[in-house]
Amino acid sequence: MWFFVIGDLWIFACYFACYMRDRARNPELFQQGQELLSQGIGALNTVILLTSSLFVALCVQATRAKDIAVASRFLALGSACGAAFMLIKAGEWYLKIHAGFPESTDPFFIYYFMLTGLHMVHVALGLVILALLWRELRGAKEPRAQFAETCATYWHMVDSLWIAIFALVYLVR
Amino acid sequence: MTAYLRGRLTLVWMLLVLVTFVSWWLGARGESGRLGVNLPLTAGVVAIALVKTRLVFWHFMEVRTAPSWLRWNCDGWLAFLALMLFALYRYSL
Amino acid sequence: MSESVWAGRAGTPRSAGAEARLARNPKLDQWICYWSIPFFYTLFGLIFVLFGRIMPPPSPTASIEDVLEYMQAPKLGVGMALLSLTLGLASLSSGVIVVQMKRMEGISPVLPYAYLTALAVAGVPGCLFPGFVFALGNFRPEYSAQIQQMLYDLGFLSFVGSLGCFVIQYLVFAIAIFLDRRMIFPKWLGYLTIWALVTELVAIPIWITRTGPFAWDGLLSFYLGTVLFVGWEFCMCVCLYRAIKNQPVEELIGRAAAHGE
Amino acid sequence: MNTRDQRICLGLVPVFGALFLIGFTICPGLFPPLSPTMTAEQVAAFYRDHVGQIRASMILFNLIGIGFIPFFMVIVVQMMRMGNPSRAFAYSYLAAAVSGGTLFALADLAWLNAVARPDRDPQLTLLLNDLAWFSFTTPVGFIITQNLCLALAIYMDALPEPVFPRWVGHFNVVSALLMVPGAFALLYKTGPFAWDGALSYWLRITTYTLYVAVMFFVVRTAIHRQVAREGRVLAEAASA
Repeated sequence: MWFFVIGDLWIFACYFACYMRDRARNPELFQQGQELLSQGIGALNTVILLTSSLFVALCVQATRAKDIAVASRFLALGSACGAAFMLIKAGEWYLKIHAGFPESTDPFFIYYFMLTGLHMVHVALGLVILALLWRELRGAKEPRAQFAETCATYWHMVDSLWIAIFALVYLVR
Repeated sequence: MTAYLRGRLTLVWMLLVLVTFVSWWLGARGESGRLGVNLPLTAGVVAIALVKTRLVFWHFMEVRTAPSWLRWNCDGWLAFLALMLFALYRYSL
Repeated sequence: MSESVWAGRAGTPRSAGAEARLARNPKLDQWICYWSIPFFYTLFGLIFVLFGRIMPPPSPTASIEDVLEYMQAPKLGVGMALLSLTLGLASLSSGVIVVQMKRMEGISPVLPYAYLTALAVAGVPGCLFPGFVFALGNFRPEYSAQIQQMLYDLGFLSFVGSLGCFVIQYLVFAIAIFLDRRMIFPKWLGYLTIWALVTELVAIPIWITRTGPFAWDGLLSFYLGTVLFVGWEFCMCVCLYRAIKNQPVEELIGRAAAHGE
Repeated sequence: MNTRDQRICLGLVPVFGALFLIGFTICPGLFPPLSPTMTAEQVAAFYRDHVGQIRASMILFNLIGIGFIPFFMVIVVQMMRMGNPSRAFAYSYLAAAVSGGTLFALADLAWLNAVARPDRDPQLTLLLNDLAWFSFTTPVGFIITQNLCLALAIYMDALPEPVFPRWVGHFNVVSALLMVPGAFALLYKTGPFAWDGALSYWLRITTYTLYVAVMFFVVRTAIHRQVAREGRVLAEAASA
């Protein structure tokens, strides 16, 4: 999994570089776009994802301690936070699309939709991976702690990518 | 369950949430409707993001105890990001 | 029912040659399919880079004069004729990949069959149809400028923007690798496949924007995607080579015997 | 194994073949072919004058356009019976048959569209006409791949009693080679390679017709032999 995580981090670094390069070429246009985003929603989503990461990290600790009941409870909480993140994100997208942004070919909004969209794909994949972990915890006689670590590693990567996206897309001026 | 919550990870999480609010507060100052680049704000926001990412790597992903190639790779990624963002941002000043 | 006139001759045992050939190289059929892949992609590169000048792509915002000049280049037509002559070779690569996927343990033939059909469908909208569209513009300089421009757009948009077929192909391939307990293909190829899938998603905005990194000639939509695709194809070739090489011969002889006895 | 389904699919070949011939002969502009050198106005006038006949034949083609797919699948099943070490060629054949079938359907849609609105701008009618001819004439790559896969599979068939006789392999190679000129109809408006030319049109159509006819009998024999062989195996098992 680390192979995938590191590769993915570098691929996202390429996206960020492109974003900053284009932003540097036309800072006013990007700022006008950024003004239309809600930083509150972004911050809320950051906190939700951080909390979810915490639960998943605790789930790993509990799995290591063979405390499976607690581990699955933490996992359920973590997945719920992930799902909440997706719902809030979908709501934000709905509002933006409703306001007619995709019609414009504003580069900032293309970036906004692509970066958050790719991140959403990662969150969705992460939820699938957490579901696999759930099956492992509930189904296997002796849940493998290493499997839990692998799943958690991916989930934390999703979290750290969002931290960077939140800063670059919502906050930077 | 509460036993686990009393560990180091929760402290890290509290720190992370705290700095998230700090960066939000910083960002809100940029939301004044006044356009124009704001170097201190950007530097602060980006620095906080990098610190947060490192905390997640170090404590949640447990890179702290990982082999050195992995630690170097994660820090290398952060350093690359910092330099790249700084260089490209300079370009817009 | 009476047998046809050829039956008598066909019945005479004359397969000794084939048998000897297979005894010498029991994977001959797979190797033929396998070596078609580098051959095909080299040709593909020649067609698209040298003949068609489709890669690297010209700008979506090209002026009408540039569009006309691009469409009238004589080499473009030659490239497209070669494409329609050789695109069938892509089927050979699916054939051998499916053979290897069917060796996996822990999956049913569902995924290999999905892979085969997704790619069989993808070749038309993603490759041959744009080829025809370019050839049309090249064939008739007398079309009005508006039609030429439409053909130019249609060609590039369907070439770069046929996303779904390839998404499904990558998806079933990645799932198969992750489920396989026999490690026919290494797990990292599965991760690489996921990245290749994501690059298809990065090409979505070519349908929306004509400038910047997400246009059809953009840094992210085109170049990143192409680099990852070439890398994926290369790794695929290496892994497929190893998979065929490591296939135990007993598996093949067992199959031939089951049908032959 | 029961071969009834294979025999039914095989029985569809003469039915669809006859319908193809009917459609082909009643369609003006297809037999003999429309010339690629006609101007937009001439092409538009031609379609205007023959709306009814073209519509009738193209609707027929719309229904039977990929009618040979069941036949090709019988060939795939027979290929899977062969004594090849793997089924790589059978799968490749299947994929190529699927891709190739799509193109004829596309050609038919373009022709039907050309007569759907006779008062359309002649330039657009010309465009539809060209697209139809290209999709009809030039995607020979798929049928070539099909034939070569079948030929290679036949050459490597190590069964003591091969599914297809060896000459069928040679026949497939030759017919694949005879189809090659079709691809160059993308380049020429006149001469043997043009879509109405001696090589790209007449030779290709003749080869294809002959190919389907010969393969029909070959596959029929193969199915009979499959039945006979399996009967023998059953009888041996019963006596043992």
